[in-house]
Amino acid sequence: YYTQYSIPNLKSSLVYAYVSDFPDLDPSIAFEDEQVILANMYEALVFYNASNTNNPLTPWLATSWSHSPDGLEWTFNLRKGVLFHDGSELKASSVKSAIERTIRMGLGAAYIWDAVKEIQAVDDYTVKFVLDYPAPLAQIASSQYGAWITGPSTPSNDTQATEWFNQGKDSGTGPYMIEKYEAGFQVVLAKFDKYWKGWSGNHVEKVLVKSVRDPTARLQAIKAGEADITLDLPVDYLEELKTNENVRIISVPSYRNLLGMINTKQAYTDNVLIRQAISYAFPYDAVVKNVMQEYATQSRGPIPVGMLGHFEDLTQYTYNLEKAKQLLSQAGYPNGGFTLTLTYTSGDELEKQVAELYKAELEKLGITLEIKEMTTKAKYALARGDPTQAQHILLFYWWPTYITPYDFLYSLFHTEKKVIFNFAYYYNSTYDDLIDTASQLEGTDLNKALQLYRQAQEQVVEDATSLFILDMDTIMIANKKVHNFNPNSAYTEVVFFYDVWVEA
Amino acid sequence: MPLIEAKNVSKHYYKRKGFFGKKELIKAVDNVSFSIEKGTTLGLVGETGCGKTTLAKCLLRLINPTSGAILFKGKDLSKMKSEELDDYHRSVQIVFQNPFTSLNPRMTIRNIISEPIITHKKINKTELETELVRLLKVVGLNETHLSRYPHELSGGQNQRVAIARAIALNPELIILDEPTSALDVSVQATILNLLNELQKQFNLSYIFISHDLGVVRFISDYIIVMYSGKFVEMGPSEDILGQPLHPYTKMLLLALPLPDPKKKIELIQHQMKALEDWRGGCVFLQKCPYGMELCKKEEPEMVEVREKHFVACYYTIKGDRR
Amino acid sequence: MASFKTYLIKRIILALVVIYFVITITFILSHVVPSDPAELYVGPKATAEQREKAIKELGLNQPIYIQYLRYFQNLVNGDLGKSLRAHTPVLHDILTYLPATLEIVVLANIVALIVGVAFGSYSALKKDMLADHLIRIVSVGGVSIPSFWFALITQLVFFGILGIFPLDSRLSSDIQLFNPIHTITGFYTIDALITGNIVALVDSVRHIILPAFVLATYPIGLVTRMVRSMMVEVLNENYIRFAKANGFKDNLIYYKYALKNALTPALMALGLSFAYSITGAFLVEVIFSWPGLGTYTVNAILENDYPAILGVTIFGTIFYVFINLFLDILQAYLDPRVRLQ
Amino acid sequence: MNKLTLSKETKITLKLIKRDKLAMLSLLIITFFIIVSIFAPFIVPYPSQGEGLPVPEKRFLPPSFENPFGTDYLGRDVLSRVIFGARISLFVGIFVVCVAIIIGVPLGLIAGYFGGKVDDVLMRITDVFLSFPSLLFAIALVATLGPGLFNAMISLSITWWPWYARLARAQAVTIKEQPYILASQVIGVKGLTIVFRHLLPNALTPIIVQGTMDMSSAILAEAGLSFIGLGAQAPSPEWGLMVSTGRIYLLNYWWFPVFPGLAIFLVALAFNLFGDSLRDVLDPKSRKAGGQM
Amino acid sequence: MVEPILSVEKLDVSFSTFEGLAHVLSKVTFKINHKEVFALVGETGCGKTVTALSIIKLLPRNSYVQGRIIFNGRNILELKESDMVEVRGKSMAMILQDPSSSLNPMFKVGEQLCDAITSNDPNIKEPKRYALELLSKVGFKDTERVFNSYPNELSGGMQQRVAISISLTGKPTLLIADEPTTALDVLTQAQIIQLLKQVRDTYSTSVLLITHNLGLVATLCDRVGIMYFGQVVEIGPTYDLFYNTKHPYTKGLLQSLPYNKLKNQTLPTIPGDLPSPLSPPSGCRFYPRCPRSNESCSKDVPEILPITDKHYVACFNPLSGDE
Ligand SMILES: Nc1ncnc2c1ncn2[C@@H]1O[C@H](COP(=O)(O)OP(=O)(O)OP(=O)(O)O)[C@@H](O)[C@H]1O
Ligand SMILES: Nc1ncnc2c1ncn2[C@@H]1O[C@H](COP(=O)(O)OP(=O)(O)OP(=O)(O)O)[C@@H](O)[C@H]1O
Ligand SMILES: [Mg+2]
Ligand SMILES: [Mg+2]
Repeated sequence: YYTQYSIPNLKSSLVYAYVSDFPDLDPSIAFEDEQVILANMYEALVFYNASNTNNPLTPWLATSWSHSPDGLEWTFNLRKGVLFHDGSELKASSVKSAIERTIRMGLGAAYIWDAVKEIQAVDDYTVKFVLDYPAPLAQIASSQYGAWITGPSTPSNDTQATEWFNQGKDSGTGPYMIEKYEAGFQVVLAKFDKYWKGWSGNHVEKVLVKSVRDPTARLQAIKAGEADITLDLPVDYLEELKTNENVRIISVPSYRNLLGMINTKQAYTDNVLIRQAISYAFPYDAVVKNVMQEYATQSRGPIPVGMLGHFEDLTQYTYNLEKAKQLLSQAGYPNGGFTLTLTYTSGDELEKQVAELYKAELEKLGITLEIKEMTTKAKYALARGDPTQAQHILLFYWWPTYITPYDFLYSLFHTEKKVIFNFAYYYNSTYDDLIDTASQLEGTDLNKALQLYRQAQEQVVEDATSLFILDMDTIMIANKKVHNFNPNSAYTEVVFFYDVWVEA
Repeated sequence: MPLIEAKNVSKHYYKRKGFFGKKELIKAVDNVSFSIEKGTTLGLVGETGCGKTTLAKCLLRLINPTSGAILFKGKDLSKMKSEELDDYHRSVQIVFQNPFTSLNPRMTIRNIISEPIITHKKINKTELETELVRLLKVVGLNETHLSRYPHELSGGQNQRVAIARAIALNPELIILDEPTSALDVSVQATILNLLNELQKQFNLSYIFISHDLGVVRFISDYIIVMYSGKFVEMGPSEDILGQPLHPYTKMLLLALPLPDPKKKIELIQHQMKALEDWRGGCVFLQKCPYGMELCKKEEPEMVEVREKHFVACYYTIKGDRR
Repeated sequence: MASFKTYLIKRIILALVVIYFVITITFILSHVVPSDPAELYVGPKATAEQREKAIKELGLNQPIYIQYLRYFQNLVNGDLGKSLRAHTPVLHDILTYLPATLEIVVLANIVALIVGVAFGSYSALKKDMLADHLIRIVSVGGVSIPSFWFALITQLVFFGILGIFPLDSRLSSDIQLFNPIHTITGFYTIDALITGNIVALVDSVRHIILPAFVLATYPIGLVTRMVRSMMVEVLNENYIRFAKANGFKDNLIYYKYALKNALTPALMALGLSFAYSITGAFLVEVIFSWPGLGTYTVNAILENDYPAILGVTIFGTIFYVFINLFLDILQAYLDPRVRLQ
Repeated sequence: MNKLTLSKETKITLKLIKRDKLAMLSLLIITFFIIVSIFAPFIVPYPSQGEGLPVPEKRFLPPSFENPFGTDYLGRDVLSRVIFGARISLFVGIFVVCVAIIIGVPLGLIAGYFGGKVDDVLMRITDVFLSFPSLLFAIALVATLGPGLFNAMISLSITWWPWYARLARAQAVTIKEQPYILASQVIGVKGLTIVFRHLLPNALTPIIVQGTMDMSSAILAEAGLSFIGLGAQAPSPEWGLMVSTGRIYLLNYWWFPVFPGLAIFLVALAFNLFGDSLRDVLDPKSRKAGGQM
Repeated sequence: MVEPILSVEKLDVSFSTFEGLAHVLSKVTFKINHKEVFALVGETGCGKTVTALSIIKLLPRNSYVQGRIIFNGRNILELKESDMVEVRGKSMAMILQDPSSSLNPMFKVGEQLCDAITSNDPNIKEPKRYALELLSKVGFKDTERVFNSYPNELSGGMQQRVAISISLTGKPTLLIADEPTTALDVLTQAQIIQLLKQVRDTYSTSVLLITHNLGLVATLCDRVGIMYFGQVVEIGPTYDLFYNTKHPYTKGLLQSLPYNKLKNQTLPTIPGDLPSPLSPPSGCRFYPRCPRSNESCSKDVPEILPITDKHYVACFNPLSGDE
């Protein structure tokens, strides 16, 4: 009906129906879903190519890097001839001020630079980082949050800069610039003509990224060709989509897992036997098969599958009610007879279903599970209060900021003075030592580090500090006309538009 | 000693004129004095809105007069102790114009009549029941009416209920605020008969309010004519009807259509003078066919022109009779 | 008219008092609950220092009354605070989202006025006949139907089954990419019309029909019922009987005399429903992915963005209060009974 | 002694309602839902599923003889859950309206009857409450109290009572001028006794009408709150919540969101129709605007 | 004898109510002549208003009407609504009891008057001039100001004058006045009465005056009909009715008036209560309360028959002259 208009002379355009909006486009602060946009406008010194398992760290704005033996000094050599969107050239000073700004503002993912003591622009194309303690700086520099390099057009006043970015301005080196920004619901990106990799070959030249919260709407959009790529559809719809000739379902590890943190300080669950028992009572298979329709796998320990530090042969609890009963008897509760509480985030479909299924299983052990749906705020407020008054089990997801096991192992189970995310309230100094040492070795002796990480993981699994439920897949759905689309697990849900192209 | 005496009683209201208008002073009752003896009936006539009900409310202490004093058996109400006031409340009762609105539609006759009794006395059930039956009998009803609702009775019967409620506390004065004007002529007669009977039986005093001079004349010993918050004439009823003095009283009489074609009187052609500028002074000035300069300047006072017959009118007192 | 001024001043003072209370209540609400705005501000994975810094920046370390005074001071300066998520001024956000909401709300209420008055007066004239009963069911249905469910049903029917209307959003992707609407008023339909962007106009009209229709059901029901009952009442008034008895033309009686009397309360009802929909349309907006104030509110609720929630509450209330004020004055003007008494 | 005699108004009302087919129909629906919700555990096909027991292997079965309304995303019988949901919705309606009436009516009557300062203070307070867009206010309230059915009910009650205060006050102001009130005052009956003995029974009619209509508004409002996740929480079979959960399955498994919504619609419609008839019969003049979900 | 302008013959009206069929009017018969003021008197609820509404054909929908109402030679009851619209306002008009509710409060007096004028006589070119003329005819001096007033800016008496002026716009031959003065105070009542007489004289209009005020009848009317509970029991010239009363009900009514009686005298009353229209007594409706009733009264409805050539009575045992 309205096809009579002429499509402008573009090689290729693409519509990406994304699940949420992009609240803050300041690359130094953005910490939610903005990478979906930012990764196409900005670039980092290093690119993390997750599909290249052996050597994921790929030179990008930096062509090479090196570090001192003690791991306290890192030098990056910059690529020459890279232009910012305002036309100025990428220089060491920009790198320095970009990262310094991130650190100075201290918002979002700024803490990844925690080890950095000083940044020196050695010459126009060399940047040197001096660290307080050893850290894997190349990995950090490839982070999808807080590592974007901004150019000199960024306003010098930090707060004004934030406002500037949120008006839809940008100062990156990436292949796209914002053409139109309608906060909260969509962004139109257009190609940056002087992108350093050039525009010869097949590339998408104009992109519409819409935030479509409603999964039904995303499904309909992809079916009707209103969107070329989308993601995160209810698994129940995927069956139907598989038969659809026009679309392709791409599933990649997401580095995101679903955990059920068990309170080690509350009545009942302070007993490791009970923790193990309820770990055996979880219907892992039912969740993977029925709820997720196999678009996820049961976790093995805290590090998700596909990621650095994941071990496929780590111990794993299985659904085994016999074993659970046995453990309960050992703990002195052969017939259960107590109540546990579980909190989950309101509006989260998966958490809700998991909670309801788990409730039914625990019932069989004589344990009542009281499910509380709470907003994130309320959930965290409860969890960060007195552990002995808090929930028994807390469902939530974890995913890495930059690709290191330390991110999981530290945040989830490291001793904390004030509870932030260790909702197991697990305080174990041996464990703490293991991961702290591993972290410092990561940049210099990866193998040794991995070994320590493994030991630490075995410890928390043994102690049943959490239900290790699912390692999630990112399920992207793309029109078959979209070519060259290979999601990169290190950049959550990002579509690198420059890499793909769409048949007209 | 008069039973009740009112001295210079006034009641003023402020009322907003229109939605955005200014406040305006309404003198609902203005500086009136009268007294009533035990066992007599005082008739109060006047057109709608002249302040009859307001005066009644002042007497009942439902509202406080703006100024002036009301004496009950020689004692000032405003200086009475609460016990004496209780006594006063029992002694003065009221019967309203419309029996349907003066009885709570959701109460049975029993509850309506027992309300005054149980409010003032501790009384057991059987005593109450005998008392109720007695009261009903006095007003010409019987116990079959007790469990009915007001809407199940006729207007006349309801008015009898209202009267029963009023006499339940053995009052000395009953104020009758147009007790028959909502009733049919034939029913009106029965109520008037009942009132006369009760007065004889219990030596009651009445203040009988009406705008029907004919009815007032029939029942009253003494009549007050009221206009716009003021008394314009008062005196013994035969006097007032026989020899009306105030132009307003005369007009009331003339305008009152007597059902007697023999006396068919042509209505006086009281030409309305264009008196818009005639303000101040006498309240009746705007409608008065005999207005004089003097009337404009000063408010006439009540003057006793015959024995017990007062009038407030310059024209009557000293005017030249045209 | 001097007294009109006093009346106006009084009403405005009352409105200000109300607004003051709303602000205070919302402030209290946001401070009694166990919450950690700083946490939201810095994001879920922040360090302790980041948090400290945010607490200072948000003024959360100050005594509560200072925070309260600050809050007021800012409000007076038109500063509703900053969104915790987006770090943008809430007022700016609200103004960005407002046009989309206004567009459907205005359309829905215009539709409601037309349909409601037509239905209502027809129904009153045909009182107790079949048409009256049908209209009555429809209008009562209009106020009884859960809008969120009705929205889904219309999607199911008009998109899913019949396929004649788009599922949601304000424009198709293609239009967004290739025939974007140049924003002038923020009303897409109007902007498209002004700029002569016919393709976009057609597209935006197709998109607005379902949500506006769903949003209109409630006021349609409201207005229909109001007009009907007022008309029935008015038609029983003595002045209508008098007019009939003295040979006034039927058209005059029904469409001038009766309708004008019936219309004022209907307009009042509609005005309130309009003021209300500005924030009350959120269920419909969410379902139709309509990028308006309602969607913004729901997002804010889901994300616990409390400055945003409070901002919308305060904005919505001010809007509501002033429409109320306006309606009261309008009513006083329209109805000589009130004006002159 | 206290023979049950219905007042004239009641009799007329009953008669008129009997003649009004729509009113009878809506009364029938209301009664049906009330009975069904009282006996829910005994009449539903799968009581445990009604309360939330998942049956993962039976997910998304379309309506059939076994599951007349189909099954949901956890294989539960939708019919059973809808019937269980009736309990919640009716309870919410009754709770919210009753609390609102219990708070609002006495305040309104007292303000209206005594007038003066009492009136000024009470009515300014209600004015303030009435000037909030009620649903928005309720949302802000629940958002801070924390989501949950009880909090939702409390929030709705808090936003609702001023309507009753205003209504009751208007009633009181007219009724207190009635001669029968004056008569009682003359007799010497005390203020509060008059308020509750004379004013209350006579002021009740429009309040009942309003209450009936508000049952439906309250049910709708609560369903709306649950729909956006601020009301009842899973696995509660609350209707709004069920529609909300089922929403994403609308186009493929329509029965799951459609039936609970239909139930809300029916109940709300029934109460509104009934209230509408009552109003037509009793009280053509009372009117109220606002309150949309 | 000239043809009467209106002749009501055996008019029966009943209403279907939810309590049953209410037989409100029973065999109501009377005539109104040219340039005559005919009064219909009776107590509350006896059916005066229903009679008036039957004549102008504005009874509510739940009514059943039988009989004949001949107006200008046509049976009103057989006219279609569209024809009736041509009758109302033009040859027959009506004013109501309560002037304050007769005028639409939302419109200025002048606008309502002009609308009436254009409705009743589309040929009038300058409705405003005609309107001002009418206003001055009903006694206004400051017509321009009245024209631009809203009804509630006028007093009751002024409102009633305006109402009368509206009903005069079509120069009707019959003016029905349903208790036009009940709501007004005595002084104003007198003025309105005078105005009606004046209207009768200047417009040659017959007036059907409905009232329960016997006094007004005595003052103003040529002929009177007395109604009791849906039946017209006696019709006659005013004088005859008062001094040569034939019907026991009329007699009872007159005697129970307190005028001319002395205090302490017991007023004669009519015993018994009004019956219910749902189950009216068969035969003469007054017989249960009538001191003169005998058996035949309960069987047949007495027809209204002439006793003298102008005096009609519906009674099997009418009073003789000296009673
Ligand atoms: N509460 C009040 N506030 C303001 N004005 C009042 C109030 N009560 C009475 N008035 C005014 O006082 C005047 C006298 O009223 P009142 O009721 O006493 O008259 P009335 O003679 O009893 O009239 P009616 O014959 O209609 O009963 C009227 O103008 C009325 O408007
Ligand atoms: N629409 C109606 N439906 C049922 N009954 C009616 C209707 N209209 C009038 N009546 C009844 O008809 C009877 C006569 O009423 P009508 O109004 O003619 O009395 P009226 O003589 O005019 O009395 P009033 O002096 O009070 O005006 C009354 O008993 C009344 O209840
Ligand atoms: Mg009075
Ligand atoms: Mg009448």
